[in-house]
Amino acid sequence: MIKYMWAAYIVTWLVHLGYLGFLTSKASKIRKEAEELRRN
Amino acid sequence: MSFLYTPDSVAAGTTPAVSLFEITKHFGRFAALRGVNADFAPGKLYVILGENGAGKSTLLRIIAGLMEPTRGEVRVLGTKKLREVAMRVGYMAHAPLLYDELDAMENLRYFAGLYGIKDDAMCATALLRVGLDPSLKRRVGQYSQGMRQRASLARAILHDPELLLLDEPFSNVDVTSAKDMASLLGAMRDQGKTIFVVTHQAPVMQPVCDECIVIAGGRLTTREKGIPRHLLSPYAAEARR
Amino acid sequence: MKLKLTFFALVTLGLLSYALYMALVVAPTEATMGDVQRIFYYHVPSAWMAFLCFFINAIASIWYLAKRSQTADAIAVSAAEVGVVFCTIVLLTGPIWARPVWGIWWTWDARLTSTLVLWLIYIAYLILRRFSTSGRAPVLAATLAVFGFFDVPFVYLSIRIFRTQHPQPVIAGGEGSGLDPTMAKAFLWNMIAFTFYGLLVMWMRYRLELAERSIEEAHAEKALQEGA
Amino acid sequence: MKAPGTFAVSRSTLAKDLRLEWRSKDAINSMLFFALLVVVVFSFAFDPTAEESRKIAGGLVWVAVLFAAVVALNQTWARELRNNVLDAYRVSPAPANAMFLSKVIGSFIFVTILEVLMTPLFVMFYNLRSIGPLWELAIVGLLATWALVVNGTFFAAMSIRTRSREIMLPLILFPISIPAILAMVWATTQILTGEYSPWFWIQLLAVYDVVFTTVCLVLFEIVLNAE
Repeated sequence: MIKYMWAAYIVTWLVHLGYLGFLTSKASKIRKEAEELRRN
Repeated sequence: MSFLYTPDSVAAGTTPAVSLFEITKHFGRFAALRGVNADFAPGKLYVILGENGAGKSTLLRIIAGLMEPTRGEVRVLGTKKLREVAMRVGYMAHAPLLYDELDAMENLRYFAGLYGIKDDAMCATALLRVGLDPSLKRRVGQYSQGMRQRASLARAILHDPELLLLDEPFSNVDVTSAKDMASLLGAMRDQGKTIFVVTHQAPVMQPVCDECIVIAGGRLTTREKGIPRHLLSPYAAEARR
Repeated sequence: MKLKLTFFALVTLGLLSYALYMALVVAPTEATMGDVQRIFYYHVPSAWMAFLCFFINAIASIWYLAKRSQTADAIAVSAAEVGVVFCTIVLLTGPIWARPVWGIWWTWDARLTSTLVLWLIYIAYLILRRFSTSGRAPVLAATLAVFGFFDVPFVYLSIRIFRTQHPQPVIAGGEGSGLDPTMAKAFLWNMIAFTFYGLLVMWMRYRLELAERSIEEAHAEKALQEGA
Repeated sequence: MKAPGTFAVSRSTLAKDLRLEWRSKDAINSMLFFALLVVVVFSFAFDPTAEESRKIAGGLVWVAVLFAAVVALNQTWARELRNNVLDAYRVSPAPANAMFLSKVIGSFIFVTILEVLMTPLFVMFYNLRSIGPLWELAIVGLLATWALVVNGTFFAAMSIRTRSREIMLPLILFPISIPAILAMVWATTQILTGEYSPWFWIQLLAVYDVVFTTVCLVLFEIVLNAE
């Protein structure tokens, strides 16, 4: 029974971490582009 | 920009037909217009020239109320509320804005209804003015491009608008039709209408043009009386690069 | 701004750890369901956060339609995205709970199914945004959000009635029946922690959206300068 | 000259649409053939007894109508985009809602014709006999068709202006329509089987129609002019 509980907790944080990862990659892409714009 | 021809005709106290204040339009990462400022006196025929993608059509669509500027303010016939003056404005584009499956009279009758006109005679008059036969039963889809644009012009003028906006009305149109339409526009200007024509074919409009406006890079770069000679060649736009 | 965000992030992290400790260690094991019941400490706050996000999205959308404010639109996008994230978690943890307790993964339970429909609507919302040109996307998306907002009561009502006319599994033990005070406390802390976390992520997403828009604008300006 | 009223423009636009459809027969042909295909394919896929068919027919009929309606709804707006005719409407002083109403009524007529033609096929293929009264089915049919068509017309106007055009319509229409679909399917099933009263579902459909017709009319001008 307890493995269902762990599964739920792990799934929750996997989804959250996935979204945070998406945000981070988006942020770095934006930062890179901002820098490129400034350089030119 | 001092080299611009300053319009003497918008005298103090008169309302410009169209006035643009800091018009900017962005499409995502692409900007079509930035900070366009201009006043246009009524009763004149303006020819707008410029390269492809310079922002001419965008400007015309904004004046017609089809598109909202990202920033800035448009006044047409003295008001910011463009819907309220829709009755007094006519618009025509390079696409014919007509239904292919209907004949010219059926098309015009429908569009007349949109302006609250129930009188068939007005539709017939408009068709006669552009040189088409109102009794022609052929569907618009089977018209030549010249005839189709004539019909389209008839649609744009059937409610007798004070302000007429034409976006590339002569693209792929035969020379005779283009010249006929140009002289009709001249005649309408003489009756006091304000007319804007976006075009690549400057020579066609030269005999009737009052002021010439050149748009480049989203800005109004030239404004002169008549069309300057270096812009008259059909390849002028390309040659200037 | 940056400092505030960091501070907020640290507080959230603390809250989340404490809430996790409360949920796993302090709260007693439920009598009938056992440890599986602890899923609720994550499931219910996620549902609450998803609904809050969608509500914020609806309000921001109406605000956008009324005032055409870019801020409103940026808030609407952020809320919709974060809402979908939380909603996904609800839909994943729901069946994980149902399987050991009811013996089945899915049942057309009114709450779970309404959440699914809401999730579908907001996925459609995000797809619509992606496939619209940048000028139209905010308007089209905002109108869809208004439709979604009015749809919610119909969804809930129709599924409830549908359910009563549909065979249902025997549910062992109501969800909120006789909540132990320690359980209630653990539950409360998780609610607070996830609310903080959700708002934090939404704030981050909102800032990214603003940054992205200012870059688009800069691109547009630059392209024009080169063209002139 | 005065700006024309909603009613006059709706009527002339509807007349124009019917004439266009009569001349091109774009929507009605593809829609009819599509619906016929669905009925035939379904009858291969499910081979129920008379008793079973009463239980599943409600679902099958409405799914078939739903898909066929999507085809028709996209057509009504595709017509306005050809030659950019919609621009001519938008620059005119005619009210936006007049266009919307005429499209809704036009699609309503098409989809109703489709239902009238499709029902005998279903009855034949599935050996259907309703236990509940037929007039209740007619009410459900009208309310359900309106529900599909009013939102469908609105979302078709939205989706046709996105990059993916036609495919966008079902993606946004289906999730929003879930309560209406649930209501029309279960009302039909309950009339056919006579097990429960269908009146809750009929009331739900009626309220749904009123609410979403209002929302559409309030928001349509914004969508039409979004650019």
